[in-house]
Amino acid sequence: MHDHIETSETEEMTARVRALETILVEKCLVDPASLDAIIETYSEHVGPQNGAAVVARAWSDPAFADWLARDATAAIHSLGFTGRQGEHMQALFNTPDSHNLVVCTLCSCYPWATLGLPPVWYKSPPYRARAVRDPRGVLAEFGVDLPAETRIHVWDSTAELRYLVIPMRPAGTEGWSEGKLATCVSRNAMIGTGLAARP
Amino acid sequence: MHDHIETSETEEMTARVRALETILVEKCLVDPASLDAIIETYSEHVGPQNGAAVVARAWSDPAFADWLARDATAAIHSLGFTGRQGEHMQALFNTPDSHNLVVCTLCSCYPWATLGLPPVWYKSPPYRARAVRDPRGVLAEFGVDLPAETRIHVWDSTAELRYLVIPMRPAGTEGWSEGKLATCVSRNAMIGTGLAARP
Amino acid sequence: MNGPQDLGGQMGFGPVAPEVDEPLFHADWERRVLAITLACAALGHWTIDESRHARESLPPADYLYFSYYRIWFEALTHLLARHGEVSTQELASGHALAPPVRAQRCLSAAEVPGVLSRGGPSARDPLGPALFARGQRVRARNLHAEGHTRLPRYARGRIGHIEAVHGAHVFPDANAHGGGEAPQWLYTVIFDGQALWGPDTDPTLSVRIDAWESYLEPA
Amino acid sequence: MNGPQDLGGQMGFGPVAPEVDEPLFHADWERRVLAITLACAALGHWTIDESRHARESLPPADYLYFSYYRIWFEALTHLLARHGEVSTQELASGHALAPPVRAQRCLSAAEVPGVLSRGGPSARDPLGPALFARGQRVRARNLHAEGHTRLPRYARGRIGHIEAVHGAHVFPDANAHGGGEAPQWLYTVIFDGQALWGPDTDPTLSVRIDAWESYLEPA
Repeated sequence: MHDHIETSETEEMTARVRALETILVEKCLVDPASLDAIIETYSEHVGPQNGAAVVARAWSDPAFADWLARDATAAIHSLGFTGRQGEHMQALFNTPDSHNLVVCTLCSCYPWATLGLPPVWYKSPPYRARAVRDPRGVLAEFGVDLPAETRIHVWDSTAELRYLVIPMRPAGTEGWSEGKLATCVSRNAMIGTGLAARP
Repeated sequence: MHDHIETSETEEMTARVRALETILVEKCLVDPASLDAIIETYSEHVGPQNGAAVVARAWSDPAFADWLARDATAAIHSLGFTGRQGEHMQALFNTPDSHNLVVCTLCSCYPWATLGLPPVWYKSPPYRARAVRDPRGVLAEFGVDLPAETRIHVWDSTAELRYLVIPMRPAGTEGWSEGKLATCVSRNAMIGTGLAARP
Repeated sequence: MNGPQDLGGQMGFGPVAPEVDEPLFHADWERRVLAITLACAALGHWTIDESRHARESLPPADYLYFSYYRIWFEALTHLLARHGEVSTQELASGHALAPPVRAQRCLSAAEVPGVLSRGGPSARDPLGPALFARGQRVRARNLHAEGHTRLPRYARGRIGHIEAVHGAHVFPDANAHGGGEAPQWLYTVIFDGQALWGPDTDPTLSVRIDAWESYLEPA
Repeated sequence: MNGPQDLGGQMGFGPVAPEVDEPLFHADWERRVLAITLACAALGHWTIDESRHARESLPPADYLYFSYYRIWFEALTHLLARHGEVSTQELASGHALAPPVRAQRCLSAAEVPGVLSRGGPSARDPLGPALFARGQRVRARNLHAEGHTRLPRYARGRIGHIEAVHGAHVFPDANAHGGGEAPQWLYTVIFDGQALWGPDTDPTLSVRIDAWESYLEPA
């Protein structure tokens, strides 16, 4: 039954969104070229590769890591990752005995400037409901199984601060370039629902 | 859009319920004659007229009112109003300075033996959500406007106790028979979303 | 469970909108669902607590969107499947494909008046003395059971007073999950409206809940 | 508001079910909704707080059932109607029937990179000294605002500690409703998991929220 509704929802939404866009363009309230530019920005330029570059730099450069810990906004902006949903940043460093997990229980707050647009699960009720109460159960669904004594720090993004998890650097990456290190850093590792990939 | 869904819901539910009934009858798990008997019971015999008779008796007979206050279950059962969702009763007497209102925030608990089946609004989210927090706002929607100093007692039916509100007897009904008094007592007056009607 | 059923204090549902001269049923299928649900309950597979839990366990968006008899119907199909009486395949085919489990418990028309007028009292003999007395200050515990519970979220952690001691009653949190009746003392607890909803609340408001002993602690 | 958006600790939604190799958009209309929403925000009719409130004010069953871009779309149509830019009649006809209000604010393609890379910081100069200090024990107030608020229900009445003091930020409860920015000190408050969810909670869990000063009281 839901499948049936979804098919007709796609048709209905396509028509309704097209109607709204038409009206807005007719009224000169939006410029179609601007819409394309916005879509291009988040499809091609702003995405988790930005956050991965921040993490790789922090792994490679202790002074940068220190700056990131003290003033994440300035450190991240220094790499050019500024803007919407990245105005006020805080970096959360995982350690051998503590793990950080980010959620927005009240809507879908997410560090766009470093991670791009959030995935559907991040914005959906199951994750938002459970992350603050049963984070280990949630992590298990992502295939992450932490030692029972690891402290779990959940950050509920209730204001305009945006959180970037800095996962632990995997063993066996000594001497890697920042570019190569960044390939170990998935979006989920920077939300806290994943770990950095081992080589 | 909801209208469209509702129309198809009626067709769909009619078919699904018929299918379930067919299967249950084929398996001899339910007897169609029993289903008819259950429907007849709640359509014709068990309804708010039962509660109205309790209220009219309480208004007419101080000894009965006293019994109702001390042991509503025994007093109500003595009038023959026993059974499902009326096993453990409590009577709530409105007074000039206090008003009682009954709700079940967690499902649809309701005193069937005295009031019959609950109305849709009683079982629906708007009433269940607001009755415990904003009872005066709810009462206003029912056209009930109480003095600002009247104490409002809300009873959330979270266990198997069932509550019957005994509204205040209206002025101008002196000497009336119980049968005539009962006509002043609406279902809503016995939930607390109404008052007894004035003659 | 902190499910969609726990509606006390939630916002955004709009007006109550009582229907003038509301009929007892809005469609014939509603009438049948009422009767089938009561008849199937007589089979004795599940308790009233298990059936309430089946309803509140529907997907939350469905629970909020469906009419109440539809909630009953969906939950009934889950209960019948869980207890081996009616399978999904049978529902899809519209006919019985396997023998019943408890046909010998089928409610006859002659039994209907007796069953409905007897009901199912939940009072039981207490297993020990009551922990709390009338007038005592208590706090509703801050519990977040994954299973069925009857302690509404709005009361948790809030302080009230014992207004009445009702003897022992079947404990739904156990009885909904095959844990037996496990009776506990039941109390009416009265809360000041401001204790529940904050200092801006109408000072004339008080709210009572019926709470089992393990929901409460001295305060 | 105690609306459908306040999901922390709710149950019954099933598994998280992350999608493998999830695309950025699941249909072309989602892409357009993202872009139209950001472009319309640039008209300056509403604040981010008002737009969040428009989303959480959808009928709760819809909020829980709709995909997130559909939530954005439905809320956007409400915002555009409220501020006089697009009427229901226009949406039904699919064409403009009345002149626009703020066409002079239309975002040009040339302005897009600047607008997106500037963003909209919420930090403001504090109006006075901070009431709380790092390490201080605080209780989140038991508030039940009818309007927009960012204090989740699970934290209300619970005790935690100030972990960080962030300066003053725009206060959403006022800013969502035309009450101006009314900046307040903002704090990160850390709660023990057991303080939020009861004694059976995993003892390794702690949860932080960012809370404006008026959400808190000394404890």
